[in-house]
Amino acid sequence: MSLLNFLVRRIIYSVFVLLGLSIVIFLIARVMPGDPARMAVGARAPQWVVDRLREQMHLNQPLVVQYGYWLSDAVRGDFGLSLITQRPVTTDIKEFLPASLELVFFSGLLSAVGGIGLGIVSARYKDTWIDNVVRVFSYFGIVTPSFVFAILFILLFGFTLNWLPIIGRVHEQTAVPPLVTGAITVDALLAGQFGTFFDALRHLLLPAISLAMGSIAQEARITRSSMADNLSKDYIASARALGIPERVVMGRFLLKPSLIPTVSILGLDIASTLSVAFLVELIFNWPGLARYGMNAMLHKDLNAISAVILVLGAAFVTVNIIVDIIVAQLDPRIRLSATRSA
Amino acid sequence: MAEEVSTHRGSVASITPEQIKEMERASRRENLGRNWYKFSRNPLSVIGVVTVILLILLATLAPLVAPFPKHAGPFTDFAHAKLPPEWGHLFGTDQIGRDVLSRIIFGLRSSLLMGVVVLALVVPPGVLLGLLAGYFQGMWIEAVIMRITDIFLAVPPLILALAVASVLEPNLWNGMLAVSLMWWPWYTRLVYGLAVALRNEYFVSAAEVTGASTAHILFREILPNTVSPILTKMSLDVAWVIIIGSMLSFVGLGVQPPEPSLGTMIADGARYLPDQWWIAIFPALAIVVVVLGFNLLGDGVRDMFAAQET
Amino acid sequence: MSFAPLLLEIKNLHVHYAVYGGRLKVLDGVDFHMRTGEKVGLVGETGCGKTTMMKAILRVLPMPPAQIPQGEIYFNGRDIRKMSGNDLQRVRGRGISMIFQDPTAALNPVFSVGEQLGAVIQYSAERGKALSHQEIHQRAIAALQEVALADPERLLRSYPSQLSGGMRQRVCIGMALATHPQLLIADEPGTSLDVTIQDQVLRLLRTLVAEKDTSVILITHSLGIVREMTDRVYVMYAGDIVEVAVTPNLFANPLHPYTQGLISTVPRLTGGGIASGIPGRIPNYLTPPTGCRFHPRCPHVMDICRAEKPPAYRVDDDHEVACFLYRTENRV
Amino acid sequence: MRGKTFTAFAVMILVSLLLTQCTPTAAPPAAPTQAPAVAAAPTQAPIATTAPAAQKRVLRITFSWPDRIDPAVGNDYAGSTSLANLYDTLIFPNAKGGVDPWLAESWDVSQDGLTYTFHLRQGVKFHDGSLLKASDVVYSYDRLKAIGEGFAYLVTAGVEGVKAVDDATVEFKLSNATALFLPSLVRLYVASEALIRQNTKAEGPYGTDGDFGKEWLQTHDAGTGPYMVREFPLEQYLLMDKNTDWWGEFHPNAPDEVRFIGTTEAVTIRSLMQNKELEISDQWQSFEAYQALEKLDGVKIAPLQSLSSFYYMINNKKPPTDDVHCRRAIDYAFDYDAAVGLEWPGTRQMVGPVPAALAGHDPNVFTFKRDLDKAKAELALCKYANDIANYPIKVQWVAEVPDEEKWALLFQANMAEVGLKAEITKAPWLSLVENTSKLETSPSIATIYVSSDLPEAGLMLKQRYHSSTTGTWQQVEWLQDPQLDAAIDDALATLDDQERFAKYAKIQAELVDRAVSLWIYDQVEKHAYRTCVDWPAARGETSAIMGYQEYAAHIGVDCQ
Repeated sequence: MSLLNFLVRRIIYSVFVLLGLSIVIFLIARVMPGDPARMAVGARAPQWVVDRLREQMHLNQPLVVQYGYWLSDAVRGDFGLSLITQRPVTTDIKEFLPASLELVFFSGLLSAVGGIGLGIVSARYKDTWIDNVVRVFSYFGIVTPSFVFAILFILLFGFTLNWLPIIGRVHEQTAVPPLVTGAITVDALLAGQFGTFFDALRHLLLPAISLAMGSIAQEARITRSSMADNLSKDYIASARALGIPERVVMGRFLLKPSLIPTVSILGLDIASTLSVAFLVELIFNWPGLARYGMNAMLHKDLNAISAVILVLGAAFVTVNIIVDIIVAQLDPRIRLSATRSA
Repeated sequence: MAEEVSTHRGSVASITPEQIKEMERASRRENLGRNWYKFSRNPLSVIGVVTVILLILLATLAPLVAPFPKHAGPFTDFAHAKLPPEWGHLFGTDQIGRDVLSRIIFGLRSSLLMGVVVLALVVPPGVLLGLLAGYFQGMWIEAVIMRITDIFLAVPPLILALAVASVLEPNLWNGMLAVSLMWWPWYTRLVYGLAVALRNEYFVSAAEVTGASTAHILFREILPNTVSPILTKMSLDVAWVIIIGSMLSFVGLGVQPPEPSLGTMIADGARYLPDQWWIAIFPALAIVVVVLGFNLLGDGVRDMFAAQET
Repeated sequence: MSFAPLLLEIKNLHVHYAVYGGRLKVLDGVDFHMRTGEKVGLVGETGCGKTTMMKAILRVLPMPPAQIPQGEIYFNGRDIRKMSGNDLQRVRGRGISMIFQDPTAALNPVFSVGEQLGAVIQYSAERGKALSHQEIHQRAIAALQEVALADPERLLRSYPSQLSGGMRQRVCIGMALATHPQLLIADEPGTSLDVTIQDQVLRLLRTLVAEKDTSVILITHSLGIVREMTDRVYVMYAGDIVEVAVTPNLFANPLHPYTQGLISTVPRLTGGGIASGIPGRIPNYLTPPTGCRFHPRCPHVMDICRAEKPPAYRVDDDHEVACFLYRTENRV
Repeated sequence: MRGKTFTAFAVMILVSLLLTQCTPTAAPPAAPTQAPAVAAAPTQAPIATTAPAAQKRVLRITFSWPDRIDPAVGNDYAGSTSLANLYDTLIFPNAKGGVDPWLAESWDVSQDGLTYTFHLRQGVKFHDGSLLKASDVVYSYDRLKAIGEGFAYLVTAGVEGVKAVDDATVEFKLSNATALFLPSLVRLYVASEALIRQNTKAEGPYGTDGDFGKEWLQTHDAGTGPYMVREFPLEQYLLMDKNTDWWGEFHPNAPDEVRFIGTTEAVTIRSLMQNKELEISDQWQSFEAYQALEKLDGVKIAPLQSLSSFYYMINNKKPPTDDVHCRRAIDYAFDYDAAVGLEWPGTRQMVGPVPAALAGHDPNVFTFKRDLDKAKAELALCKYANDIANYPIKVQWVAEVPDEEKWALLFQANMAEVGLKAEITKAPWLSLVENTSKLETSPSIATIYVSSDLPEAGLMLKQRYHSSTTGTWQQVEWLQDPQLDAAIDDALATLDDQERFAKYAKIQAELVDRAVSLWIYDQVEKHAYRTCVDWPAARGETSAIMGYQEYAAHIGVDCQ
């Protein structure tokens, strides 16, 4: 119950944070030069069309009133028209967000599985060649920007070896499942189309790995070092001294506390991949929200920019809450202090 | 840090302030020596320092070091375009006949400048706000500062920078400004946490009792004790800022051609993959080396301070 | 003097720590033995290698950085250092169990008391006897009751961070005893607690040990406790055993200048204060003093002390000392 | 160890993915066989492939994105190509530069040249099966005029009114006679009024017409053309199905399915071509990329003749380029031979202000050649000469066309030789469009390929230099010169060819004398294409008007 309480408090606070964010965004959008109404209908549209639109957009009213209208529209999911696609931003977001989430989710999954796995292997075989390989890999993984990985992977796996597709979400002749969630992998499973599922997975692989490389490396390094740190802790010595078998000590009493920092950082990483994703999406022609947002920014499409930032902000905050919950599950100290303060 | 705290504690008795100052200075000197010793024991950190120093030298001496300094400016030589790596052009030439190596060396300038300027813009206000919020915990100052910080921290870091950069005219300075705008809250949050812990320490209470000014408490009592975490974060952040800078220029929001920047070189060079691979791959390697250097350095600084804590 | 069989015998044990810049020679050829049923004290200043020695016995030293270049450790006649994983695991827990110095560090912060205690009970059960959840639970409750902890049901669900220092220490003792060990190593129990609680804990420990007739190695820097609880005492300085004697002898007739220094400070019962009776501090293990490691602090230092390491001299049947002041006596 | 489990798991996933690689293209065999009747949005209906992949003729082409398929919005290369395939027009441009009857079987022109009466072909069906009526033409025109984007400036100029005489007859009334009116109807895409009204949102900037169906037409079509939208995930691709009910004649091997792919990424295009997953490439690849593509098996490069030229549009209103001497200095300082040398073989320097392929182009007009002495002399006459360092020439080139950087840098280097400072910026296309819409944000020079919408020099003159196009990317010169406007209008209203061309020549000479632009070269449009494609454009058998090169109904695909 108290965890629920903690959750509710976090959510309410996040709503206020997002509200604050919306003010910042609104200000950026309105301070920009240019007439939003003129931008919405194009440079050569007749003046009467623009005037009517100004009226409809409340652009002739004071800024505070405008913000009120903008916010109440935004809350109802209406962010106005996008300049680049010429249709409601909400429609765009509905179309592009699932692809981004799918990508970020798989990249997060790869980071978690790959990073923690490598970290454990590295810690287990500490100071052997395996460990050294993992450590060198981690260093390079961390310092190489994701777009460099994207380019290298396209060259290597896509072009030279021709193993994996480098464009699109499924092969052009693959039947696309009925859209439910918008994430093709999920929809394919829902429709029972396993061929499509695997095809979508193959298309996801390169972009997801490019995006995940940095955090795989980061996670491996953190898991390794936190396991190594904890390995010299007294509670491990104590567990061993009291006759608990090695596999239980390592797999249980060492692993769980060691995962706490990994999970916290993993959460941050996943949340920030939401924004780093744009370059990878750009390079792989992945129709995601980050790329859409990037295009919107390059083209000063203010409605789209505002909406994308708000949506990404909301996603970011949500991921952070989820991570907090997972960490609280792993770490009773946090759980207890949270419930105490609640 | 631990040493300094204990010096403060001991000072309440009979030693004169001048003596304390001298002791502090001595202990700092000693720390510095010991830290450098510890730091230098780790070969990776030393590689980091050497790399960073070399890079800085290359960047500052670019006009002297680069084989073809003119190639960093408006220059075309289509007769020698797309030459693969050879003796005259170690990293080959690009689509316009410019020496890739020379352009990388000049490109280091904007990368390093970005790292330095962004941190210089970000750290003072971030730290100041963190100190204020931490010291005035529970008061409206804290509420205002930390709520604003939370708002900025609620957006994925890169997005806000891109948004700001996109509304400004694309150039290096606006890119820096944009990155700075999103970076300060991390320092505020870091220093805030430290300041909250420190304000209850004896030496702060002691200073309060003896009627020291707020400025004195903030800058002479609390600030010196937050230096090592701040330095650690800064040294690790340089690498991040450089990566983000390269991302901005990759999408055309940073340095404008013909002035070279590593991100732009990769973006443009990617068009000539895979046949003229050297145009994109060498700048990409250069970024990796730069970031790796700063990362190793940052790790070294962190380990050094971590060792000092225990 | 008892003639019970030898329970634990350590011969010429060396432990080094590899660090940047060299090796810390923390134990430099230690000999130690005890018989079944004996209660042995091990005293010395903080950092003199007591805990390292005990962890070496159980093979729970973090390696690396620790290394054991040399030495034998016999438990019931078998060399622990040569044991296979299975055999070692049988020695740990049911053979030797250990109460760690700092109960806060010794308890895993992310598992409940029940999970940790349960695991200890589960894996220290007789071979081939898997315990049911029910049994484990009951034994866990019994173990907590034994260390006089109230409301054990609730305690089992608690996490270490929810307990007071005294409760944690009791939980640690309960865990160590729950394995019914032949030999209990108690590493400065209660040092981290305030004096009244420490006293309670020690009294509890003494009662339990007496009840069960367990063999005990009690590590402490408090000579008062040693005097009350042990039959025989080893005095350690900077990784060397400097003096061994049955407890009354040691107090009546301390031979080594270091022991003399220690005993002169006994009235000052404050924790950690014992070194203040002897000027100087424990040497740096990276470049330890040549010869006798105590020589820089020794009031009776001679030339030979700087050159050679003193062997152990037998002064009495139950009294050995490693000091050139007694070189007229028989070497061991 | 748990670590082993993790690694094993990861390896398993990887292996299973690699294994499935062998059979990725197979669509589930049990897919329903009913073809979707009306274009469906990707967000709505389940989509199934209709036939086994092997039997299907597929035409895949890459384009620079975005693709706007609203007939009142689209006007760039991707848009006009899509629109040509989705919609029919009253007339059809032929390879000889003239027009053929199309939806209009015939037409009459009144004596004064102000009234055009079109007689519509009977029985033409929209993609939803309804019949085309004259009112649909009127509606399409009204909609284009009201929205005012796309090719509106071209079609609606000089038209006074349009009305449906009866279901099969449409009448256009002009305010003044012009030689451009008839060919301009190539850009009036006829859409179904009923279908658009059905899909109009009541709320929108166009009064009683709401949003004029703009949102729906983003991803759907309402035309009668040979192809119809099946699926259009914006930002990815436009997938069209063959309209088997089309009234016109298909190439015997015309594709069943046409896919416009939104990428110009070089490596991707190489991979796609190499894997035989692309039939025709876009025209925006680098020189090197075409060279590499040409080496692939069964791939050739088609250098298409185009109505397009590469301009450096000089801002005539902003310092320092508001002074004719400064502009002349620029025109003399530029190294045209070097610039042309960077292009595909066969490219030639531009002669005068319009592409040489246009009717009415004057081949004898003065042409600038690089001459540094003259450039310096002209610069000295420029009123900013003494202070030229403070007047940098701001050049913006199009980010989507990476090769433009070469010329931009060449320009920068050339200008530096005479002491002019050029600052070059790469701008994404839409930013450039936005920047050029206002004088304040317009750069000193924008480097843009402009294609004439019709093969007529007069139109290009109007498109590029008439006041009606200031504020669009087609004219960054900002001439706004009423006399010039009048001269252009007068020429266009001259129906006699000889007379009209003479007037064009005069205008061309004057523009060159005023050095209003830097004219670089006539574009040769390069596409890599697979030789199994029977592509009339590669043989020069299609109209050079933008959008008709990839007219899929006339392209044969016979690949494996």
